[in-house]
Amino acid sequence: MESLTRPRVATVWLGGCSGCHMSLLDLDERLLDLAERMHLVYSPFMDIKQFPEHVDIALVEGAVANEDNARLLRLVRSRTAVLVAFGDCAVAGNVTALRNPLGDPMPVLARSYGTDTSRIPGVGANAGSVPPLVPKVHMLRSLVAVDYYLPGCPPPADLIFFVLSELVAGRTLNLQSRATLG
Amino acid sequence: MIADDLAAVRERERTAISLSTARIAVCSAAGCISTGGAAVKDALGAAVIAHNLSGSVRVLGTGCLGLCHAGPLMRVTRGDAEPVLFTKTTPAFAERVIAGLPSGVLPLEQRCDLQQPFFTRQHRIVTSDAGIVDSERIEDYLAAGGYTALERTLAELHPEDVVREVSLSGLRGRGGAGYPTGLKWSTVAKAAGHGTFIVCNADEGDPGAFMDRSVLEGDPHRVLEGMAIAAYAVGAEQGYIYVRGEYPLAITRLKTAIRQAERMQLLGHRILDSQFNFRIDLRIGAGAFVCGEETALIASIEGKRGMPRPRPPFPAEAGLWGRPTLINNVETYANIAPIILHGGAHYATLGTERSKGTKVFALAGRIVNTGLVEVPMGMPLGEIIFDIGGGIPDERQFKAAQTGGPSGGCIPAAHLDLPVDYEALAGIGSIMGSGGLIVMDETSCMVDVARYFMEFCRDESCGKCVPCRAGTVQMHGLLTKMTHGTATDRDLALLEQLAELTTRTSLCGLGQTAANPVRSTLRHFHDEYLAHIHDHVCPAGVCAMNGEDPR
Amino acid sequence: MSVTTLTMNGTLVSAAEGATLLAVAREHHIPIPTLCHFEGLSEVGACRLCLVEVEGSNRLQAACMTKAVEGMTVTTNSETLRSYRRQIVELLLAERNHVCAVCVANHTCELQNLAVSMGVHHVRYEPQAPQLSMDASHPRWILDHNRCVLCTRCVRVCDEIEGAHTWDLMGRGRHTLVISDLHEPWGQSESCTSCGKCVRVCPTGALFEKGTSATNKDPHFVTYLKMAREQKLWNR
Amino acid sequence: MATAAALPTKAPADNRLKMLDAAMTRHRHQPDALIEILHTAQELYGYLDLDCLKYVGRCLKVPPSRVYGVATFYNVFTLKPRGEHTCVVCLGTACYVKGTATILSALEREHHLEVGGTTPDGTLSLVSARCLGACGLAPVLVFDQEIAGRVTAETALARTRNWMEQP
Repeated sequence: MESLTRPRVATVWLGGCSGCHMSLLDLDERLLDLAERMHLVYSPFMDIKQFPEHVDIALVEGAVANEDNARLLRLVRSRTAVLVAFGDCAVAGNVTALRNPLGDPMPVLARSYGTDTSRIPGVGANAGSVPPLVPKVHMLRSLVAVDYYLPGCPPPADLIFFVLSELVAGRTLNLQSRATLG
Repeated sequence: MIADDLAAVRERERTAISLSTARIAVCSAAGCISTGGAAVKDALGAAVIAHNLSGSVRVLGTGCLGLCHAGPLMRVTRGDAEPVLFTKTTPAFAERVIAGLPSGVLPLEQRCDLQQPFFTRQHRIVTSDAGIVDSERIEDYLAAGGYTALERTLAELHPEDVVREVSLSGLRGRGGAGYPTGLKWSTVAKAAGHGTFIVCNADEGDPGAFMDRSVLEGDPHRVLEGMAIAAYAVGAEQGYIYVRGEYPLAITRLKTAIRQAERMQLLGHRILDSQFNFRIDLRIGAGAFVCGEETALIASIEGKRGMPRPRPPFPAEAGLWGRPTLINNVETYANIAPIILHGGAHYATLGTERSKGTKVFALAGRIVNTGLVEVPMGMPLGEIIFDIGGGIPDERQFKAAQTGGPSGGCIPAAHLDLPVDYEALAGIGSIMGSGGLIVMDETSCMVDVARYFMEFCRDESCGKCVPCRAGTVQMHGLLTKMTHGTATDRDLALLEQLAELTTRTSLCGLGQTAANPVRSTLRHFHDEYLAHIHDHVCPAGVCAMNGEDPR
Repeated sequence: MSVTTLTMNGTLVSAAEGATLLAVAREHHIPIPTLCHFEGLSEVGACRLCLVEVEGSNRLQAACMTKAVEGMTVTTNSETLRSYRRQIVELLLAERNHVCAVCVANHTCELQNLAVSMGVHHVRYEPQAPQLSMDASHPRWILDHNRCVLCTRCVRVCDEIEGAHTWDLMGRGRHTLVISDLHEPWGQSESCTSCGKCVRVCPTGALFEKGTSATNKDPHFVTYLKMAREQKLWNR
Repeated sequence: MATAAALPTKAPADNRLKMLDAAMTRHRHQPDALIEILHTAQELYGYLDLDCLKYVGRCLKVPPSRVYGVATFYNVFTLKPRGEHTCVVCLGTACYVKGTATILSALEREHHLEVGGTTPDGTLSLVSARCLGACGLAPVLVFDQEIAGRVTAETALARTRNWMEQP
């Protein structure tokens, strides 16, 4: 019964390396402490397919690299009260956005799969196999409003713990000089 | 050449003029030349010879006659009769004019009414020689009283007297910022020791401004004379004219004029047999708007990248090669000879309390009489646009007047009664600038105009300081988003914040004023911004509004 | 040497005659952020981070180039100044491809440290993502334009201390680039003496040593070199 | 002086190099004459190539990186050869208000060029200018040295097509 009054928390994985989620796991036994104070409703760690309604806090890792990322991000935003850009890719594009100076995704795809388009996933005859890449990788704030920024590649576990503790307790987050890109 | 010889040249020239039965001036400024003015002048010359009139008819190429849109212009003066101005002339027309001269019959068509406000409401000081003096003949300039001011200065005035006269005139820098000229001169004069420099800033870079070009092309000696007087006043022996490379005609005329003046000992060693030496060299600009900024101009004359440096020290104390340097604009120097001749106090009778004399404006854009006008300071903006400028063509509505180029602002219809002077323009978020006055009607979108100027500043930023180099890029991106219909309120807030940042923190005038077009359009045309952002509509129908995110 | 007294952030401080406001502030442990400034090199006043408010002037002044004057009242850390500085750092981060996570200078980068100290956790401006090259032609060092902030420390140290003038800027505005000789590969430069001073003064990871993850920086080495040269320490 | 070494192939038996040397002598090989000399060099050769920049730098005692920095700072200087014909489109405010942007994009579309570019056959270069000071005649274009006022997209295209057809 108590779990219903605890804040509903989600963690989301878009175009990123999942390093931020690994760092989240580095909270180790403190995860148990947090579990007492919040209710995890959606996460790559869980077997839940649909992003639920009425989420209080969502940590979103990764940048928007493909159309599915964009769709999911908009859904998350529409169902979440406090959205946190979780890690440098979500905050600034970071490694995911390294392809942006090259113009569109084709040079990168061609470098990986060769110039024969029939071998490139999501392109031409292979459309539909995987979500198509967006022309330009976006950080979260380019598409939706972001409430807080938690930079780092990945953000250190201590900082994640601090952020979650503050938000779960319903406090306004103030990172000041505690966080850094990179 | 000493003063007596000079008087002899004047006398000879005046006699020749009085003996001629007709003087035909063809506008030889760039505007009329591009519509075929040179061919008209050549045809006149040929016809004069063909009709055996060489002894009595004189053909001259003269400074800008003003009505650029109706060129090539031809002004015919016969004895004491009222001059006649012909518009849109051709070589065939020229032949008709000459053919009619012996019988005293001039064509009745293509005449321009000289009693229209365009002419009667102007007050010409800087441009007074247009139509009278041949741009390439020093004798013409002398006959019209040229170099009398220099003669008087050298013969009768101490340097401090000259500075006092200029201070008394209330003349302020015509390059845009309006710094009191007399004060600048006295600072340089005080800083002077050995090796002071004089610079004439002829790097007229504002798009839509061509006053300096017209003065340099039409009356180069007037600028040289002003510089020589200034050099005497501040104790300089070397001057530079930094002229835009895009003005080949002005460069040619200046080279000719300098050579002529040197030959007559009006420049060079022991000018008019006095102890005063002054030499002028040309420096050709290579296309960088930022070189209009004094410290960048200095770097460029020194052969470097035109990158400004923080002031102080001001060029008046440490300029070219670290020496005190007086930098004034073309129009400022062009005002000096009349001030010396008629006295500073007389000059100060014209204009408003804090802006004295006249100002030359280049009228362009959506206005009937595009061209060059000179009016007393303080004339209401509406009078310049509607009475002198003839209003808006094609029965359209006036929307805004843009002054000051990329550093200036857009003035809406509500301020048409504004008296044009330095303070009044600054008060409504624009600046006097160098004199470009571009009129816009409802076919111009003010967001797009702001974007246009921001693109200009972005491309002309030297790249030295961060706020200007990167801030103009971001502001341009935000404005482009607006013209594509993809901007949000958040973008508008960012734009306003960046406008403040670049204004307050940029290193030089370019960055400090780069946001002026944005700020003035935000102030006077806020609705247009909101239409782009909230309704995704461009009221003027100019912007693409295609919803594509600009990259 | 005569002494000047002025007020900085409400406190009376003394300064040697002719000292810059920045020097005075540093001497009294008043922090003012800088980027283009480097101890021992000429000042250019380009980064605009050290702007301060001087009473009686409505223009902000660059502390690195403004001399302390008797009786001056200076504010170095108003909310307005802090806001401007944050914006300038954000503009720099958005200008080129500053990807801290994969940078050799991560955690030793002056730009990154400025962002941390100002609490810049994200950038509000559109990343420009320009396509820029790297020059790895030199046997020992690499120039990566993606990380360059155009502070011109390398240009100045090469000109003023080494005397080679290998580096300069080309182009203008947003297209400005640091170049060696006639925009030729660094490794083929005829003027470069391979002294490495440029690498040591670079505030970011734009100039770095091959095979290292971070370059050892010493903020005082130029002053030391100059002192040694002026006092002829080595040939006494 | 390393004249021959610096300009081995680019200076055939013409007197352009002599004229360049004369210009430098006139300025007493002062470093501050760099911009003036670059103007001269470009007038003589049509553009500034690397050998030329190196030579001028050596003669004026200006480091190569500074020469290159100056040559790329100013709009007038070009490091690539221009086409046989040049069409300059004025993008000053008066011309912009009267629609030169439309003319420019028409020219770009027609000749598959971007501003600053030259057609592959070397016939036409398309250049933009920041106000030519002939605002009274806006919109203004320059076709090889000749200024033309009140140009429309049609008249501009007619001129450039003519060049392309009879190179």
